[in-house]
Amino acid sequence: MQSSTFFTRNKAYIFTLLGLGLVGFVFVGFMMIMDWEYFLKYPLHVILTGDTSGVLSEPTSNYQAMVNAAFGPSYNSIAPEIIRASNERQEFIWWVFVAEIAIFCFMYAKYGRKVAIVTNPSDEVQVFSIFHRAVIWLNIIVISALIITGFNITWGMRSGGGDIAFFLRSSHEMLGLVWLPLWFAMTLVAFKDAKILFNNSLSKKLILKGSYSPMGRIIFIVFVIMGASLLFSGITIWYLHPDAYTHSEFIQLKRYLLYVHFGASVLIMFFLMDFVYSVMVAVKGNLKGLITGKYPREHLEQLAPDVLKDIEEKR
Amino acid sequence: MANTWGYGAMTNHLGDMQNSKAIIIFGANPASNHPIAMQHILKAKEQNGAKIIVIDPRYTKTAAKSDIYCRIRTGTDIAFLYGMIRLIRDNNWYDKSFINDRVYGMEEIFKECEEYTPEHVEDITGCPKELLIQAATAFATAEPGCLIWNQGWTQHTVGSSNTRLGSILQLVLGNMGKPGGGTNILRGHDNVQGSTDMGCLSDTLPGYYGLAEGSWKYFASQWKVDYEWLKGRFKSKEMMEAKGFSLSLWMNGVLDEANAKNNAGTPLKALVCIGNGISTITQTHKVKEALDKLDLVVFIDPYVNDAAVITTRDNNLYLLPAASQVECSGTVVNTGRSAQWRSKVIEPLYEARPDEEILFDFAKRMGFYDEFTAGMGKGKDFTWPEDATDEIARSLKTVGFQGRTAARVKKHTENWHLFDTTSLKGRGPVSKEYYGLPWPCWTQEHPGSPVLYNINLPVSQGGMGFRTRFGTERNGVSLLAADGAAPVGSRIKGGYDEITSQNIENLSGIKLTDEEKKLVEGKNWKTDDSGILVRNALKAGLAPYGNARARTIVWGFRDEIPKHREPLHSFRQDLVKRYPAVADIENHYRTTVRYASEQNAQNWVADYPINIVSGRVVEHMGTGTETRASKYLAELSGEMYGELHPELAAKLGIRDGEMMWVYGTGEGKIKIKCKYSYRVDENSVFLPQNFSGVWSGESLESRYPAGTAPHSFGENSNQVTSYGYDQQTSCPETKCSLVRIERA
Amino acid sequence: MKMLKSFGRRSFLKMASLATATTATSAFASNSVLRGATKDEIRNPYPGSKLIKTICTHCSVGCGVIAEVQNNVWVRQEVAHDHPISHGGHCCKGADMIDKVRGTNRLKYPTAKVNGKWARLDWDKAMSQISDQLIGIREKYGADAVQFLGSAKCSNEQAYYIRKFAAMFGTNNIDHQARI
Amino acid sequence: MSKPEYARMKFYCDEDLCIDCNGCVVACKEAHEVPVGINRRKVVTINEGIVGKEISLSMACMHCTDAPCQQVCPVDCFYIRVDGIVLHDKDKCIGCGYCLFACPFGAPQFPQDGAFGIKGKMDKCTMCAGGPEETNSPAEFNKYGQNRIAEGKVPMCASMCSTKALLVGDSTEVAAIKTYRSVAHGKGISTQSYGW
Repeated sequence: MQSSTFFTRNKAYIFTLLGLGLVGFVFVGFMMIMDWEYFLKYPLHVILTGDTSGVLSEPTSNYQAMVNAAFGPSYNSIAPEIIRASNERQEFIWWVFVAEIAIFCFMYAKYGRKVAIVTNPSDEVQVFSIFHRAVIWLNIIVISALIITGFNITWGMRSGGGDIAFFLRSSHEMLGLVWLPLWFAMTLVAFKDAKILFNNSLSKKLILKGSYSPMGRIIFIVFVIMGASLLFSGITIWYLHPDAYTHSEFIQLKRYLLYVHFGASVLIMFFLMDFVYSVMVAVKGNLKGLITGKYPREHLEQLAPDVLKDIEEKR
Repeated sequence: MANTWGYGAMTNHLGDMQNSKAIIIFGANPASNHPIAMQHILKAKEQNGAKIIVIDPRYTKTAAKSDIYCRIRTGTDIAFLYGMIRLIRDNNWYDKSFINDRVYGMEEIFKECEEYTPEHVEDITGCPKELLIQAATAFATAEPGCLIWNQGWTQHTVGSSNTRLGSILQLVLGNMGKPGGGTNILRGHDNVQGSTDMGCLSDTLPGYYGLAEGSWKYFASQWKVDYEWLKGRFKSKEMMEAKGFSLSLWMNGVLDEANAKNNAGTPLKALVCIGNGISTITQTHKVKEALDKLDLVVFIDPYVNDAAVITTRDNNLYLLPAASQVECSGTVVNTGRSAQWRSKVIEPLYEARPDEEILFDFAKRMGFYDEFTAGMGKGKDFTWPEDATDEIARSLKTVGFQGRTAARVKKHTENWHLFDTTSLKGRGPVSKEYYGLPWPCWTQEHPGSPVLYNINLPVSQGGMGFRTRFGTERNGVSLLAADGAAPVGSRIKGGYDEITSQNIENLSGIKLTDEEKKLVEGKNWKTDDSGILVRNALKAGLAPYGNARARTIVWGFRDEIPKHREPLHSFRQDLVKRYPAVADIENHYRTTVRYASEQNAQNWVADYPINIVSGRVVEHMGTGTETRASKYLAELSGEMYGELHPELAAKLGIRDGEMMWVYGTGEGKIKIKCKYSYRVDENSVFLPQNFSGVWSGESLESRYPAGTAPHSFGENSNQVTSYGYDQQTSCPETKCSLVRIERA
Repeated sequence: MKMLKSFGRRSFLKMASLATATTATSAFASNSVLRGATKDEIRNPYPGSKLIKTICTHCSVGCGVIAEVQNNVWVRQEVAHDHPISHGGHCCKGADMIDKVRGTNRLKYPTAKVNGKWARLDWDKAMSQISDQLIGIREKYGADAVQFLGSAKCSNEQAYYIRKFAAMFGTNNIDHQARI
Repeated sequence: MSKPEYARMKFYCDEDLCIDCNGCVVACKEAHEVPVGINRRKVVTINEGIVGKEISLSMACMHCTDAPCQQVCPVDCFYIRVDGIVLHDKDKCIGCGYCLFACPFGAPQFPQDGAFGIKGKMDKCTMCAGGPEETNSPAEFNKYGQNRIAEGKVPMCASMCSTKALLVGDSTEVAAIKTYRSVAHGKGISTQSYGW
């Protein structure tokens, strides 16, 4: 009984972990050529010693020392994966999203959309303040732009390069910078679990109403962690501007971070699509709510009682 | 150098180093300062199997290519050399017949070297005796071996002794006068050999004629002016024949009124500086004071001279834009004595004018333009620079410039593809001539002399013995070469005096006609405009300057034979007593210079415990006025630094990349970046000397006239180099200094 | 999987393999057959330019420099492969010779400091001001009150005339960089 | 099947001879008027100052046969000439920097010229062979520098190498020179100069 409730309560987490574990296992075990030991040791080395050069052990030969100094060490650890990642992205990553969309189509066909029965449309409740809406919509716009400009890079083959692609590429960096405060605001605003810890007027005002379902919490956590990784890796790569003389000291860090950037972008996009599906497609009425900030009371009563409860409590 | 065997110049040439079997690079860093010389050195190493021995306080880029590297303390070169000579003597490696035939006074040297046992040398220099023995063995047993040095030897209080002893080492081994041997001094600037030959010096007229009355008379006739007029230009005949202030000491003529008595009773009031980076000499803060005090300062440079921004004077400071070297033409002489024609590439840019036009203009305004240009012999319709080249060729007989006319030098440079590298020999239209007519080039037909003092060639093909310059005998011992030691084809098989009108018939066996006799009456080979003496000497296979012995003893010098003397600011105070500096010298280039009193003034090393090793970086030249103005070079080497051994830095608590204050024994101090490096030893700091534009932590960038600031700035290392000048030549001591370093 | 293999083979021995890597040369080479260069492909970028042989101005080695000049503009520094001393070699300073005319921070016109400010002068004014002062100092203190400093960076002819100038000015206070 | 024998252009730097004079670096920059901050070529020194162990080496694009930059470029701007010179098309380049991540030698360079330090279009050693523009046209010069190969001249860096450490040319020729140098070691001076 106990275990059964545990399972049902945490079904979403367990399935997500299992799914990620399975995909990760297949990915790491069969589809990658990265030196994982190096991949794990390297960040520890950077954190402990502050040395980004990637030379984890003293060179044993003159030749090795020269390679380290001239080109950066351990090319075989990360670089081939970078080469392959971008190669394969061009050809295969497409299918990841196709598959996800296929799943959504299946779910839509099976479960359809949830629709609230609204009898009194004029009885509306203010759910999102202007600030909330601004943060949410700006995030939506900037993330979409980031996705477009990001894919402009990895799928450059389709555009064939040129000035437009160059402009989009350089805006990716700018947009990333713009997204930094937005991501931070979103992280604050959507930290619904914080209400367990603090329950003061400020947190009530700032944080979105309601509480998380397990899946929602997973998406939130992914958004926060992957967003942080994306921002950190992206801005660091950008900041560590290539320079011939410092190349060997930083190139391994840059390769590492580029890998993190790739990985994080895939994960965050996967879960964001999930989120978009669950908010926009699976439930009707959210789009209007996000624009006006108001929902009919009956909608909330039927589909989001936690939000209503929150709002009521505040009063 | 000149006082050992006649001429002070690189005896062989760059390509000739390929013939060596062992090369000592002592106090030089060609990899940074003369990278193209390294081409020849490395070729000798690789293809000729030459051993490269580098002796230097710092593990330089040159040392990185060496077979044997000896790290010595700065200023102990003489001890090391004596150590080598002692080993050579004890092992009988010396060339007995060479010493017997062509050298005077070697016994004294062999006596002096007695105390320099390997253990003692190790104590003085800090170089392990095993390395000394290895180096001496490798060099002495190689046939032939050449010795390369540079400012690492000359810029010392005992710089002149260093160079003399280097020459003596080559004499001991009989390496002189043969391809692949010799003493190869890598000179600094592009035309330093030429400018020195031209006598841009305070102690001599052009061609090393000296300042005696006869020399002035000779030059008055060459310049086609009246001797009395020329004498009238000077304050007095005494001042005319007295050495002037040297580059390293002139500021004392401004600052120290006591020196006025040596300078016709007047302190210096004006400075006219033509293309000279005066901040590269020691004690730059004194230079600044002097510049501030003068009435008039004129800089004539293509770039803004950094001294112009160092000084804080407000008026009477003029900067005249000179055309750069590529905007005017003329001959330049490289370190191997080869003349090359530097053609004008483009017309002068902006409002720049070539140096000579500025000088002509000054001469016009001061009323001696006609006299100034009379020497070219064409009146007002001369062609610059060809006529001046020919004038020089006519005048400079001592160094054999007679053959170096504009037409011949141009022909060589235009046909440079026809010359061989290792021998400099030409082909086709320039066959039998050597590239650039390395002096002495006695006549218009003479091919030039790529290897000095080579007696295996006839004089007419570039052979010669040592110069008879110091008389023919001393204390009853002949100074002339022994029988059998004369250039091939010489009529006289032994030594002989320099050629004069008296001995020409006797020596050459050629009877002069009465007419000829009249022409050469009272003349000698140095002053004979008709060329008869030189021509006839060559016909008989005689070198015009005679054939003598090289001497190891220089009478009249403060050290008759080279002696080790501890630097004025010695790191080893315990050795000072045993090897003290010479007594103070009055009127040394019109200045009183302190030696012993400076050395004993205090226990320097107690307050200033770190030794300076100074040098250049490959990207910059001199003060870097030209090179720091280049954006690419400034990018490669953009800031001043001091190389510290990590151990020493750790003791001082300075991290890599942090700023530190360096205090000199004078008043100067500089704030520079610390760079960890294993190139220097644990007691030293390496300071590159190519920076300027920052003054004790304060940037001078804003003081440049608009749009003329260079791309990189740095502290000038010579603010902290110590007091000290060569005891003969007053060359500044930039190499042995002590400093104190503190974290900034 | 094919891709994996190709990366596995990709060792770091690029440097060492340079001399021997003559295999697999045309893996990426196109299939086009050799052909002669078209006229367009070999055209001279600087038509009508002439080559001037000159000498590097930095150190005393005396490396050869070939300057390609078009309409009195130094357009390109060429390589003096056949120079007997340098064989075309240059250090970074010599390779940068052309910067003497490309650099923009040369001193462009006579300049003087007047009351602490830099002021532009014309040549005539500058020369007359300086010579008047030099003559004045010469008369008042004697010629030995002037120090001349020559240069080891100018040509023989210039150096000779600088020495001559000092002599005719009436002083031996003339020196340059070389001392021994 | 017989294929025509193409030259395979290669750089080779002899670490026994390289003295870290940076001549190649500046020669390259002056020849192509490369902006400050872009180093198509660089000299690295290892074990600096450690007696007997110091080595210098001049590095640039090594013009790999299976160039990883070409494999990763998302817009396929690289092309490899028949003689093995790896070139790229700046009109296509979007400045993403993947080539830099992939390159084992650190050859690709990115000018930091835009606002906020935006990476410009990639620039790298062309072995003095220009780019896809009309040969020796001003457009080609502005983007890629001189096209000395088309003029029949040796690339600037190698020809100005002070000690002739840096060699360039058909790989078999370069190998022959290096072999000669090793074999002729200590046998006396027999050639006029090094490496020509």
